[in-house]
Amino acid sequence: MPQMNMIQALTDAIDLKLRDDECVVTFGEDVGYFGGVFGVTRGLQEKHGTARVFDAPINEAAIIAMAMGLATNGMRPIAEIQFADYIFPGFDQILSELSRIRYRSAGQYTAPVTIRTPCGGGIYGGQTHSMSPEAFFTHIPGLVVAMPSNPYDAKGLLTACIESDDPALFFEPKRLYNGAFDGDPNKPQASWKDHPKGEVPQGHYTVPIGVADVVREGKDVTVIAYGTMVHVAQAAAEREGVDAEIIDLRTLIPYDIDTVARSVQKTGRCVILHEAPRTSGFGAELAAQIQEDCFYHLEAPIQRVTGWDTPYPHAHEWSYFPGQDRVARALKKTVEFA
Amino acid sequence: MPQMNMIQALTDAIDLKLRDDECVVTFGEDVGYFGGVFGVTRGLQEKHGTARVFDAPINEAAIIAMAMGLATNGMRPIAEIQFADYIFPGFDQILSELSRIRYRSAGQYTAPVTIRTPCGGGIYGGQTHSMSPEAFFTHIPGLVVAMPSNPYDAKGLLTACIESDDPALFFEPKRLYNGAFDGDPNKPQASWKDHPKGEVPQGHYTVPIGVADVVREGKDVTVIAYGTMVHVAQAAAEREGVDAEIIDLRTLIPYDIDTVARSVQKTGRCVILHEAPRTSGFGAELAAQIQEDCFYHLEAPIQRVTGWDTPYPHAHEWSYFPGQDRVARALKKTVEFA
Amino acid sequence: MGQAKPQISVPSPAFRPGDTPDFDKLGLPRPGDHPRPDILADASETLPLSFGLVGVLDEAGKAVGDWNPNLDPETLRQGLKTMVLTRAYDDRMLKMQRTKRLSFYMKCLGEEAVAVAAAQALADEDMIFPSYRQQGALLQRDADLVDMMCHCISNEKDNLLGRQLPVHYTNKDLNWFSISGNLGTQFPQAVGWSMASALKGETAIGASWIGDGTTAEGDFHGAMTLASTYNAPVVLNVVNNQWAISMHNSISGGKAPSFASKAIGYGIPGIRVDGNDFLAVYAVTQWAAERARNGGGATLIELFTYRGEAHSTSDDPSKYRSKNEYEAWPLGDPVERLRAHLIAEGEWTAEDHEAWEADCKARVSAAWKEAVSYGTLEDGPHAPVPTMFDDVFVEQPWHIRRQRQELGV
Amino acid sequence: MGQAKPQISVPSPAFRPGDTPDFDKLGLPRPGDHPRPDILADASETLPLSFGLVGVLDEAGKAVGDWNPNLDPETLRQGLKTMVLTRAYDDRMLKMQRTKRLSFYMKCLGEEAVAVAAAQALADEDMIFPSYRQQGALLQRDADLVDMMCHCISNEKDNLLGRQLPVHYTNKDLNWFSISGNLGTQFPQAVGWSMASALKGETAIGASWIGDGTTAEGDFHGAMTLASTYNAPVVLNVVNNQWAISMHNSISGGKAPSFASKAIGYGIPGIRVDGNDFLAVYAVTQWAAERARNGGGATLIELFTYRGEAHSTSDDPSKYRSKNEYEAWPLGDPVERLRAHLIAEGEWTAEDHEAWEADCKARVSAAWKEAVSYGTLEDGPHAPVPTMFDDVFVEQPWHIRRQRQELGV
Ligand SMILES: Cc1ncc(C[n+]2csc(CCOP(=O)(O)OP(=O)(O)O)c2C)c(N)n1
Ligand SMILES: Cc1ncc(C[n+]2csc(CCOP(=O)(O)OP(=O)(O)O)c2C)c(N)n1
Ligand SMILES: [Mg+2]
Ligand SMILES: [Mg+2]
Repeated sequence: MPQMNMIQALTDAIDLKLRDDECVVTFGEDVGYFGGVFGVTRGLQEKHGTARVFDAPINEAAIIAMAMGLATNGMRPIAEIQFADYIFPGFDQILSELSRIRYRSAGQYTAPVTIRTPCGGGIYGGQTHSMSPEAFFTHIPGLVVAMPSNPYDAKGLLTACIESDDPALFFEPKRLYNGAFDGDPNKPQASWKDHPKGEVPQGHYTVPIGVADVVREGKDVTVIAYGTMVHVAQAAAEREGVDAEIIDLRTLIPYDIDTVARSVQKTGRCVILHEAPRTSGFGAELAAQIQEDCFYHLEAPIQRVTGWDTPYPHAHEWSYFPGQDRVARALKKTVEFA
Repeated sequence: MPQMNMIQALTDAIDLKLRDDECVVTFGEDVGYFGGVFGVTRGLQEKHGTARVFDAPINEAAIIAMAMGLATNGMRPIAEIQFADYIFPGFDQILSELSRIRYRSAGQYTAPVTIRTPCGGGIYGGQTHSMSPEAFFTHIPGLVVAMPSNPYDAKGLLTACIESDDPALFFEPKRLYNGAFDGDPNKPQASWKDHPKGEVPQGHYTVPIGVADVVREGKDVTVIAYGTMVHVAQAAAEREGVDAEIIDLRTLIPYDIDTVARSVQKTGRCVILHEAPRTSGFGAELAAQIQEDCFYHLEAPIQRVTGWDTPYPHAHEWSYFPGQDRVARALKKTVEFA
Repeated sequence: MGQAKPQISVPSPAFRPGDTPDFDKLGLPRPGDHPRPDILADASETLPLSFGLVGVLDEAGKAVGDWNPNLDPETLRQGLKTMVLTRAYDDRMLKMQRTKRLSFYMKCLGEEAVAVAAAQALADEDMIFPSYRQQGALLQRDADLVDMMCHCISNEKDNLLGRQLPVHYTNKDLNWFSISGNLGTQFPQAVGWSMASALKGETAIGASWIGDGTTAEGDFHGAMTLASTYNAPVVLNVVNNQWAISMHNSISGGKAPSFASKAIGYGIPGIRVDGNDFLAVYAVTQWAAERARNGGGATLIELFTYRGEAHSTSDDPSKYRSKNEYEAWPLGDPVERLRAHLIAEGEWTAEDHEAWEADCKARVSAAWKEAVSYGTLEDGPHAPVPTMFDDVFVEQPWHIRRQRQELGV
Repeated sequence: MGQAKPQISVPSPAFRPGDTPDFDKLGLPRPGDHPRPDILADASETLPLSFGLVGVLDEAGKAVGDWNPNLDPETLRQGLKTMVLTRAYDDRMLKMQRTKRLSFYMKCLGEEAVAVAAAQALADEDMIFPSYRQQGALLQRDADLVDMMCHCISNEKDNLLGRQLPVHYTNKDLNWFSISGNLGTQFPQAVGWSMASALKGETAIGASWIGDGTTAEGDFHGAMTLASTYNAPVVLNVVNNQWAISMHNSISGGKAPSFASKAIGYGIPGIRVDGNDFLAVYAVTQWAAERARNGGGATLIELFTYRGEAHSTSDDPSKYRSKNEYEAWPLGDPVERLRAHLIAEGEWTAEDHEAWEADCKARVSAAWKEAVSYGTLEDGPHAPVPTMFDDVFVEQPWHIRRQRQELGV
């Protein structure tokens, strides 16, 4: 099976959809001739033409509105927002329009738009190239919200989002583009080459929306993570020798409550991880729902290990990023809680 | 002491600041000559002049950016966004700029801006005049977020926000402008006239940011609410004869964790109310933090009674709004949980 | 430079309550003055049109000049009839709102031509992305009165299942988009929609309307930028009815010589037209539609008119503008002007007009009776409560299903 | 209409990798062609300037025409020196980034005049709201090289406490605003800032810079609308360096005849100027500043130039544009052109220039040595970790204090 990094897996997913569905188009800032600042659409304009793959003016609201307009007229647009930090000029078009058009028109108009955007830290991007804004979108009814943690899921989940008739926010943890990252900045950059999830089947497949992946079975504590934090969780559990069950959520809305609740009811303990600031982050929703569904089983308070409630700093990146030490400490604390 | 409705109390607060602080200006759509679509700035342009109280173009991003520019040059602007539903074109200026300017400039520039905006349902406003978007702003580090539930608090809390050197989002539950509303649409519109919190002192006073108000003492369950839901909570508790301790949060960021935790540790049970959709609403943050701080004391899962995860409907307003029945049911369920 | 003084100013309208309006200073060009460029002319040729005012009907009610669309009488009669029907519909719905049968309403008095003539000049396949004030275009496309009313009173026959505020119509069968409460969002969407049409090799174009105040929104600039960059086949209309609720158009327009002139900086044709001149609105819309359909891209049209009534049922205009501005408006009334023209042409009589007015009243009353027979907002029946949870997603996910169960429906 | 076909198109630049650039088609007007309107002239008088190109330095290096600011040699020498220093600084910082001493860097090669001449024409009290490519203006205001470097390497002397990406300078002492990574947000903020200045009766004005690509953002329209409505004393600059990362300016500009012409639709003067002509940039900025200071309100200036290097250290321009475009650029190099002018005037010599270049190199090297002595991003020392939690709010609220404690600092 071919080995791909996450960028190649995403390119492959878009390439196949452009080939198989004439309604699919993709655009964004630097997406056309250049192929995107991270190269996710590289080569696609040459292959599929400027009418299918093109550059867009630097106006995120207009990019999303154009996507919605195209979608309500039969197209299936994939819009790239260059960095998740820059999606907010388009926030109103997402919240007031894209997420509601099916509802407010009672199904007469629908907008199957996929918005792809790189998110997350770990690249010294400072406060405007490191955000993880997923929580904002989980509070908007009508949006699918997904974030893969590896090339295999990236291709399958992006394909599922493109094919879904619901609008989808697809977050790409940019720190994982070229290799898995376990939160240790001192290690040399890993590669997806010899990683099992770097094995990406040729041709079409999907990873279903709403289904989590238990990446590590365990008895003592449930760890819920997505994106880069999945890898940090695995490394921290190994390091501490904690028998943790690690769930890669993959889809945030709608998330896989059955897998989550079953696991927490089994372990009785839960730690939630994300890069985003803690207050009103998606970890809050997970904790609130879990304490309700698993109240009888909980033997320790649910811990959240997250980014801090500050803008994402530059020099102090590794004091901000919820790395292995902080995750390990939370695991021990939770497992030992009595 | 003069009786005021919430509109008059807000007008009074702005009027006094305009009088006492020449750096204060206020503007927004229809705010000038007309005095705002809800009349909060009525009469103020005539009194203080067009240079202090003026209309603004219909561009919420520009209104907030103008406020930030004015503030970084020594002014203390109060910007009105006509409905909270329409704040999102300005979301980027709030999130990327207003909330971060102090941090990213290491304190060289600060923007003491207050953004006032009517929020909430109960007026048959449909999906674009009924939103309660407070949770979005609680996930943005650097913003004070406040919502009063009565005229007395409205004047004191708005004054505190204007005087604060932090940027503040001040949400005004429009259903409470003219009278308290306990969630029963069949009752005649109440008036603030004979309501104790309709007594508003003349002259300057503040309600401190970050301090909650225990509006009803009780032993059996803690109810955390803000805005309109404070009144619904009181009515529901009376109706069910539940000995509930009801906390009016008043400030969401930073919220009064001491009062909240003390109460929940006393009652061992907690119900959280808000009008906004449940998923990733502010109730999630409260529940997540409370289960952590009060784990040993909790005798029942924390319940959230909220708006549904749909756009705010028109005809089904009272099926959407978290009214007395739903609150009462949650209270009983929580108190009886064993 | 020491004594120099930067000064800011806040624009204010010429007249406020108490003033007697006098619009002579508007200095509007005479109808027939403007030449009509070729439909594929370079955008720069429209420079004079963007500062001027295209008109066809002169004071005497004659159709004059290059822009005369030379329409057959039947077409004009039909347009007049729709405008009169629109007015009758508005009157009735406003009354019903006053008696609390509607939660909210918005009239388009004085702006009927802006919507009706444009809809007539467009093809039925063209997608309309309206604001809340183009009900005339919906009626021009023969929307069913009862359906429109059922929406406005959110009863069990409301095609939007009671989800939307009154007047926020959606009607896909009539190629009418879903009206949003958020100003201006439809402008760039219309550009995207029209691009899809071109990409699919179809001939349908998009047309959108916003108000003068809404031009200040970022989405106006986004739409113009997209339309310019991609040469999108779309007609972008700005209805300058002088007011945005209580704000005069100078608050959003600032020192701009006109709203149409904003097109210049995008390399798009800009045309200002007398919005109360049915023939002129038809002619300019037709020009823009043909240009778009023939690969010429977008046009920005400013429809110069006046908002005859309150912004909506939520405001009282006597609080912020002088009483008889509408009467004093120099460009008259679109219905009266077309009526006079047809009568002058011998194609219509005062009796015809009265008869048609009576007919519209009757149809509207009958429709209302039928509409309320399917329920009202206050007393229902409404769409079944469980439908409140549908259409958020294609399939109801677990969390919404749980919430539905929590409500016990 | 059946056979009609709406067509969309996606603009593409004249040259891509492999092509030999030939800019004759630009058909630029000759320097000295344009008259200089009175500083309080009606905006409409600038119409030709918004489509044209103001220039002062001719091919022979002589200063010609109405717009010649007639500056004394010392001022010009000083400007030239700052441009040379800016180039030396950029060169050094880029090298240091290549050796991983910086996480990121952005040069302004070819655009030095745009920033330096403007800063010279403005008063020191005027607030600069820059993009990330006006380091020349910061140096023109005598910013300390070591301080600038300490920010770029986030060491313990970084005045931003390691919070910001390199080149995102803030310097209130020099009336230099805080640079945001978010494009265009500073444009409307600058308008608000300048309004406050006027409201307080002060003479300081605001000046802001964005790029050609950024004009597409809604904030551009917001800024222009505010400036027009309130007659704000602000100078709004669009640096048209032809590229936005890999996108040619035709993606954001579409069919627009120029970026300056966007001013017309706001009733604001628009002037396009040769951005590589130091004297022209000075003259136009001075005109706009005087206009603003004397109550004339805002001006939109398009600075027509070329981005000589990569967008940033994150991209390789040979992947998307033809190699020798910069060499082929018809408007030359701002440093060379001012140097030639001063030499022609007998106010500067080749030796002076070499000596100054050597001097700048030496100063930059010395500054770098000192800067790294205060630490580097990689090895520290940085600002103390606890400062990461400061300045989110005036006072640290409980939840942030708890988080700081959780981190154990
Ligand atoms: C984004 C947004 N901001 C504010 C409003 C509130 N609002 C509704 S209509 C209106 C005035 C619009 O004026 P104009 O664009 O001139 O249209 P008109 O009503 O005159 O037809 C305003 C401010 C809104 N609906 N959406
Ligand atoms: C809101 C936003 N969208 C996208 C980006 C990513 N980005 C950074 S620079 C740039 C290109 C800007 O081009 P231009 O405005 O021409 O300025 P130049 O770099 O040429 O000086 C882009 C797209 C951003 N920083 N902010
Ligand atoms: Mg209007
Ligand atoms: Mg550029």
